[in-house]
Amino acid sequence: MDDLYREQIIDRYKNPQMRGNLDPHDYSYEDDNPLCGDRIRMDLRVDGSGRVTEAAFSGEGCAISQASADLLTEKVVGMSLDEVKSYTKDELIEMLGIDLGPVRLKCALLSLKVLKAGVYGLDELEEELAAL
Amino acid sequence: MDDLYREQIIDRYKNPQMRGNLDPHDYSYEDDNPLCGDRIRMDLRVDGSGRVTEAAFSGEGCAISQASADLLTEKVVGMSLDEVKSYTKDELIEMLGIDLGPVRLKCALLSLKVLKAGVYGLDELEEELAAL
Amino acid sequence: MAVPQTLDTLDVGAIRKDFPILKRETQEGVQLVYLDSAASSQKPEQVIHAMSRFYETEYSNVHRGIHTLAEEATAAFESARDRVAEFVGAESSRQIVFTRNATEAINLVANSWGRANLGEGDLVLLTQMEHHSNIVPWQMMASELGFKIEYAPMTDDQRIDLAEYGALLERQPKLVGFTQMSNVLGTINPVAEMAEMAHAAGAVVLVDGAQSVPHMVVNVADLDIDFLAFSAHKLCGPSGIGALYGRRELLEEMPPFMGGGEMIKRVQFDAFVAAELPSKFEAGTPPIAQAIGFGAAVDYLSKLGMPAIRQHEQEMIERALEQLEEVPGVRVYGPAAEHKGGVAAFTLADTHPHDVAQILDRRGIAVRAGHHCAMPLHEKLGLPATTRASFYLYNTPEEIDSLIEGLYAVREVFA
Amino acid sequence: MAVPQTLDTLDVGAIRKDFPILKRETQEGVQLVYLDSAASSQKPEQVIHAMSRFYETEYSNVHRGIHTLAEEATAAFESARDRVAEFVGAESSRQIVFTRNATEAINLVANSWGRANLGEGDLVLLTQMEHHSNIVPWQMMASELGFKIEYAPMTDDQRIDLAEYGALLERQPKLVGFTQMSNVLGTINPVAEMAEMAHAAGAVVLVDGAQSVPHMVVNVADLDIDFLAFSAHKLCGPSGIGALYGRRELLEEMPPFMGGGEMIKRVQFDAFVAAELPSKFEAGTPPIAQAIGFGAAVDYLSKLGMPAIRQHEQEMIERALEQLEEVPGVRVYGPAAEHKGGVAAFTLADTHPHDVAQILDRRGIAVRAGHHCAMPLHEKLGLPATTRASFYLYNTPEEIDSLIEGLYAVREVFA
Ligand SMILES: Cc1ncc(COP(=O)(O)O)c(C=O)c1O
Ligand SMILES: Cc1ncc(COP(=O)(O)O)c(C=O)c1O
Repeated sequence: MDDLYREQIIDRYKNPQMRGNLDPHDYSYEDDNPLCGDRIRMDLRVDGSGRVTEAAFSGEGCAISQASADLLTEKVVGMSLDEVKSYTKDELIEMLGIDLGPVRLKCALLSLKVLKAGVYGLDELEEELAAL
Repeated sequence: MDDLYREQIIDRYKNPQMRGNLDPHDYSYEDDNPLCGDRIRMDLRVDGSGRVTEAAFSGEGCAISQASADLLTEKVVGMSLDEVKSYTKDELIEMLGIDLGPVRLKCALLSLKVLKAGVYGLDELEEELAAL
Repeated sequence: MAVPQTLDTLDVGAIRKDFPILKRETQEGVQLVYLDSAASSQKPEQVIHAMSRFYETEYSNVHRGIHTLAEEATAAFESARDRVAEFVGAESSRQIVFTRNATEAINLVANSWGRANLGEGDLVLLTQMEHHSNIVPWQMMASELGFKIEYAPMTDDQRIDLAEYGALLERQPKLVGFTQMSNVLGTINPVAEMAEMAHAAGAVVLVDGAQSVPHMVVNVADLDIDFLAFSAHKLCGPSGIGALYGRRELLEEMPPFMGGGEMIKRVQFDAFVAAELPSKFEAGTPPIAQAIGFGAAVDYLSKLGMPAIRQHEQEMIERALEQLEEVPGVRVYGPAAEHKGGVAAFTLADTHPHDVAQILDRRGIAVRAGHHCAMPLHEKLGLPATTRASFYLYNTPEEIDSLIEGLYAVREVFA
Repeated sequence: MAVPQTLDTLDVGAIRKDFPILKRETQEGVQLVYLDSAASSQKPEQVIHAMSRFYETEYSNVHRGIHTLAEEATAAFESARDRVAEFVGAESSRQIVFTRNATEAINLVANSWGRANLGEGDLVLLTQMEHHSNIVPWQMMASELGFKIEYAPMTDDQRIDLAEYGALLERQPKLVGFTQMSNVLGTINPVAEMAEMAHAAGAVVLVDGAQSVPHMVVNVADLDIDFLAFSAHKLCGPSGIGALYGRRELLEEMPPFMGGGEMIKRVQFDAFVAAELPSKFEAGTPPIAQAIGFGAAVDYLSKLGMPAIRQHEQEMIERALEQLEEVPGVRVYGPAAEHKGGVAAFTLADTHPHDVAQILDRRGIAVRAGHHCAMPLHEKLGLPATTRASFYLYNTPEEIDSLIEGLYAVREVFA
């Protein structure tokens, strides 16, 4: 099988673990990539100490964007908000374990963009993300 | 000596035969080439049968433009207005006897443009001349 | 130079030898199959070499120069303009304005003609299958000048709906703008007929020839159109240059678009006088070497013959549509092959076009995935994106086979 | 690649070998002496080859493509942008917009920033030594928007008159635009000082770097300017591409200039959303291969070192001025060598510059004659035209000797 489409990616795409909506939630954000129509929403619940207790994503798009969202949503559970904020795109890419060109990188990072925008607003991110 | 600057050209430039103004005149026109600042005016007197009896030019500019004007002014005396109208740029170039690139061609042809514009208005000429 | 074997047949094998990049492997052992010519075509060495040679032996800035290089460069540059003019059947080279690309050509018309002719209460009529380049310039001017835009709809098989188009013409648009060939659907519009209808309604007609001029005979006189915009990079020419053809009287009345060197006859501190055509619209140093390449590209295509190129592409698209339709889950958009250029946009079940394109790429097959700069059309089709394979004179039937095999491989991954 | 022998010295002999055209004869037995680099420079084979190689091995349209060629081409294109950004000291590549040339860069500012910021009662301050490209765009916008233009005058030795400039700044122009180096006089303006004064008066500062960026270190951060316009073709790069540097906040607030593909984030039938910088200002397929050449050109210059290039040209202009002034009847315009780039515009008694240039050309010497796209300046100088010799990194002292000999020959013809 194609290395970009490692079994894990295809598997997560076909059988996502973290799909859903949380209502009510403490944080929620949705964004899309108009270039290809990928769309991701992420919802988080956070406990009193600022630790993510529950997370879910919804949306549609290519395998990379959806698998990335699924893996990231799973990863985020148990993290403190500070850890979420400092989670880097390189960490996400490493977790995906695939080698991505610039266009597909945007697919993969949409979920991270949504996560971070949800947690601390979009403005601070624009710079970092627009440069991808 | 440089072939572009055949003796005749330089001589006509230095010692023009036809410089002057005719007042009164039957036809007169002036134009310039803003690219290089060449400026030519030509005055004609015409008899009852429409034949040029006298001609003079004034102006300033490069050797090619001034020598061309001097030679053309001389040539035109004795022509009928119809002959003036049908005098072609190729005839002028042949009379000059030099090989001109497109920029210098404009210098050489300024006098012809002025002559023809004087005789039958600029509009009909624009097309032919603008293409040079 | 690959010369056609008969009047109507391309010797594709010989043609491919002219295009150095086609020898390329995208990874070790994976041969490039380039099916993305609608985005930009590859270049034959005749074109590449014409530009290198120009830089190496006669480059100079053009116009106004008296020295030998300036005269040679100017002659070469203007000769390129002549050949481009001839290629589209323009009466005079002065009606060909060199621009950066088709997009700038349309912006030139929208800005210059638009500002002089459009205002509140006016209408500009486009179609639903336009590329962003023939939508956004009008939207920008509309929000500045206050005119309205309407989009002529399509039939169910994604051709222009001439009845609806006729009905919209009754609203007397000042300008009608449409593509001669859709870059997504491949639809070839009946330009002569549409132009005649538009003229009868009193409209000026702008044709986006970005996709048609590279692939078929386009003659502005026969079509009787007022403006034609196209790019060199899609017709075997270099990037960085395009052209606007315009009807003489219109171009002459239009104010300049950009100001600067070359486009003036005279400048004083308080005013300027614009130059004659086409300089009036060519501010600053033009794309000189690119014009040389543009000229070489139209020479290359002309020698092969546009009818032969069109016929080859027609054979390619027929074969492609036939085979694509046999792949389970594939849906191709646009009309039947006879109404189409060499462009096939499709979806494969619910596999995202990005995933399709990516897996094809691993097999060396270059296709495009996305909205292809036609988001409104995709919205109309109810799709965020499609995968697009597009063909040109250098593509072979075997490359279609590779595409089809590739699609079966995609299906397997997502089975 | 010609590497400097010492930090400050160019090995001009080695450099000349990089430029294929310099081997040329203009007629049999007549060696080219190219003294017209201010109009456009020649290209080293490193630049020519970078573009051919790109077309031959990795050409594709850029952005949005998923296939290998598209990714490679996009990476190469964006890497070129990075290197151009670095070359002028821009903080981020996103502040570099690729245009056709310096002229378009200025038109972009005049149109986009101008329309958003200028109106009746406003003032734009230029100088008397501007090129048409930094005059006409403002005249066009002024007649549309109703603002006024003033021109800061020159001192008797044709430098900017800072006292008068300061006085004009008191009228609070919204924008001040000036060239860093005059293409006729060679005058190098004190940009940092002029920018500081303009900023203190509340103006936005646009610098025309068409003549300076090719010849000296230009750093937008050190100079603290808001916009910088320049062209690749004057700095050993290809025709067909230039750049606009802009201060981030300004570029972000500015509306798009042209509409089309690439400059949008989203398009619907009734509206569009513009893309991020720099795409917002790059409508349609960009000059892709030209960007590759632009990048190769700044690499070439950087490797040699801009300070070394500047020093070489300084030596050249000193020598040229010295020798020119000895030719009877020659009058050179512009300030003393220390305030000047490698440009010498002159007249020779009352011999028309066209005649001078023509006779020089017969000797292989390429100079330019005319108003050099600075008619208002020539009007100010009371001249219809001048002859201009301009120098670049590949010119030698011996070429100045040829020029001088040529001028004596001209004198003889017109004796
Ligand atoms: C000072 C100056 N500004 C602007 C320009 C315009 O450059 P381009 O023609 O490349 O747009 C030039 C080149 O002639 C110049 O010398
Ligand atoms: C139909 C159509 N119009 C316009 C364009 C714009 O061409 P360019 O990007 O060369 O300006 C394209 C190319 O993508 C096109 O396919």
